[in-house]
Amino acid sequence: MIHTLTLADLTVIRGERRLFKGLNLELKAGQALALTGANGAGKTSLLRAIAGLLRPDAGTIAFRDGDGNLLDERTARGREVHFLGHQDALKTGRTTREELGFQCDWLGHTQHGFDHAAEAFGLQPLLDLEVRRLSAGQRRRLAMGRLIGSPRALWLLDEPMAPLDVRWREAFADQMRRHLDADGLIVAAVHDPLPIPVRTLDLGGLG
Amino acid sequence: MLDLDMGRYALFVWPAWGASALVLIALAARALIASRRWKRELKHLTDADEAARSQAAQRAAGQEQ
Amino acid sequence: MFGLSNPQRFMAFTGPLTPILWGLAVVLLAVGSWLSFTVPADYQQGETVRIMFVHVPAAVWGLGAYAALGVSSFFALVFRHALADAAARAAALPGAAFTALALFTGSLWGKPMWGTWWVWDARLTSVLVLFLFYLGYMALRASIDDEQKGARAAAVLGLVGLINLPIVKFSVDWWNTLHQPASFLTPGSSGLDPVYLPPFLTMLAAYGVLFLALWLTAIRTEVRRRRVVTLRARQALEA
Amino acid sequence: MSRPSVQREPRPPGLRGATRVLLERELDLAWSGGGGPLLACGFFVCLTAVLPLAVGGDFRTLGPVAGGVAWLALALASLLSLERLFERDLEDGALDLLALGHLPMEAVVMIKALAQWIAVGVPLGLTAPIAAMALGLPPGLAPLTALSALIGGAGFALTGTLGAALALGARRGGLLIAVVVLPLFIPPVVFGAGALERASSGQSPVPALAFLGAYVLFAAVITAFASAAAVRNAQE
Repeated sequence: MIHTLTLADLTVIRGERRLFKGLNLELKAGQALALTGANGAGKTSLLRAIAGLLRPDAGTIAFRDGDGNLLDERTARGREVHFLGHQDALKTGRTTREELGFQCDWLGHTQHGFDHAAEAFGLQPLLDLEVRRLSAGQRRRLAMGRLIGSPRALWLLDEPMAPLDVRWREAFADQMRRHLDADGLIVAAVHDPLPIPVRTLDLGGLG
Repeated sequence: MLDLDMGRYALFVWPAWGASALVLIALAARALIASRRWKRELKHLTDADEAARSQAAQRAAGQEQ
Repeated sequence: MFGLSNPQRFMAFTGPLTPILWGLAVVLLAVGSWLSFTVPADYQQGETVRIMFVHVPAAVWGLGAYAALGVSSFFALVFRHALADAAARAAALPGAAFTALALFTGSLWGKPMWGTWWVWDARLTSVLVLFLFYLGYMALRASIDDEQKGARAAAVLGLVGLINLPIVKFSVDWWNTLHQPASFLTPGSSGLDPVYLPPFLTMLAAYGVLFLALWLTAIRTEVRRRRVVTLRARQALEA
Repeated sequence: MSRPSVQREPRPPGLRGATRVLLERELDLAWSGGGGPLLACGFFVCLTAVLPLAVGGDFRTLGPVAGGVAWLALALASLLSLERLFERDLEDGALDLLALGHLPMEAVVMIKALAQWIAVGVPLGLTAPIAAMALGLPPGLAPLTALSALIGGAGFALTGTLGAALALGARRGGLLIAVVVLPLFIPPVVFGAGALERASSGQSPVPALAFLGAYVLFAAVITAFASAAAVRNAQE
């Protein structure tokens, strides 16, 4: 179980532009970090680097458990990390039930993970609809289903609330609070501030 | 002795050697021209860099007096 | 690559070496050509034996260039050297040109011997397949816009190609035994009259040295090009 | 809304579970929209039908090339749905989801290759003898055609998966995959068609089938690592 995320001297260069250099940071269980900065400042790249989808040009990313010993990066990411990017990773031809089911099965679900996820994001009425018929907000809620259906310690969220309406933003804020209370960690790239207590890291200046 | 009379095979030997010569020269030319171009480009940039740096150094020296 | 991984040491080492290689290549080519046209004509093939002196070296170094490309790709993939990627890219064009030359001269050589411009025998078909490998490599590199991603994808293909080449060569040879059981003497394979050795070996060495000269020059150019790009980017940043 | 009890330890689906789950989705996507294997078989039959129209229907000319043409059509038909294999997942972000599963990317690409073989390779393998006989292949060779086509189809699926991964994120993906992959398809075409050739001339086709099988194992190892590297590269 990931308890601490440590970034040491992390550097990512995209093309000729240096997105961020020498980034040092430690995030403990129960803490959330908001990444701010202009578009293209490297928020998404930082999230993808932590998720292991992007290889940093320098520096290290370390996951430690409660007693402080280092977790193997590969298994930690395969079992303890959620990455919710701009895209929802959904197949439009399949139904909500099939896609939510796949997400939970593929990432490893708890006993009633599917039901908890459907309940938490009001997906029951949409279960038999094809994903192509869902609105952007509904698709985002379906994609968020994996966060509940398959509980994992570290949430990496890239502008999670963008397509949601007010009602579901509060519901998701509630899920985030509950996740933090359960010793989870959150790193979220945001434009408007998150409705939960967060530390902020501005990438705009560091670039 | 040098025998350049290919007789009835001239139609095959000369095009083969001709094409080979042509391609090798083209490859060499392309490589050397590109090399010279980027060598000049780099020299041009590094000179400009030095000039800028030496100016900055003079300005700094000027302010100290 | 071979310890010359950092660009400065590579440039210092190859600086004096490259002009020497160019000079040596020119000399060898001149001597080789001279020898090629002073040896007596072959009693069986007549004057066409002289085509062999440009055909076989082109085919051999077409393959040699692909080996250089494959090995550089391995270093680019495993050790992530930017220099190794430059080396792989630099080997592609000369290699493809040599292979194309081998095909062209091969068909010119075949015509008087077999009466047709193209024969689907093991050797010529293998050279054609090698050319297809180059085609695939260059097509891949050309169609990925992002330079870094294109380089790594090409490195994977370069290495996969190198590993697949012996398998494909074996299958072409096996195919050849299948369709032409009586494999007649393919020209210039075994029964090479010793009198032809001097021009043959000189030309073989000449093509090899020329490839090295082309290859090192292209890598050095690439190193300088990347320095210019980074310098320009930095100046743009400061401006 | 009752407070869902958040259990900490998710039950990992285990190796078999995750493989089955992904395989099912890949097959569903490959056969989705009702098309299913009909598309690949349709193309295969079309290709085979064009040949007699091009060179005349006389079995004396078609017969000897029947096996070879069936194999050529098999190789081309296998190229068909390769672009769908990764490109769509990259566009809709599914590739990131697959990268964060319990299985490593090496396993993901192999499952995709398996799905490609089941969805396209097997139907083609079963259509091959029918098409070949229509071109004048002696019926006695039908079982051998099917067997060699099924084994060869696995080779095409594996190497095709590698081609699709390499061409990921490139413009003109489909055509590029063909140019990259076809030189690597030469061994299965040679050994597959060679097996038919040997059998029709009375010799035993077993050595050719053995080479075909060796190529498939060889392609499996290459595809697993090279495709994973190519996918990670394109994901960056």
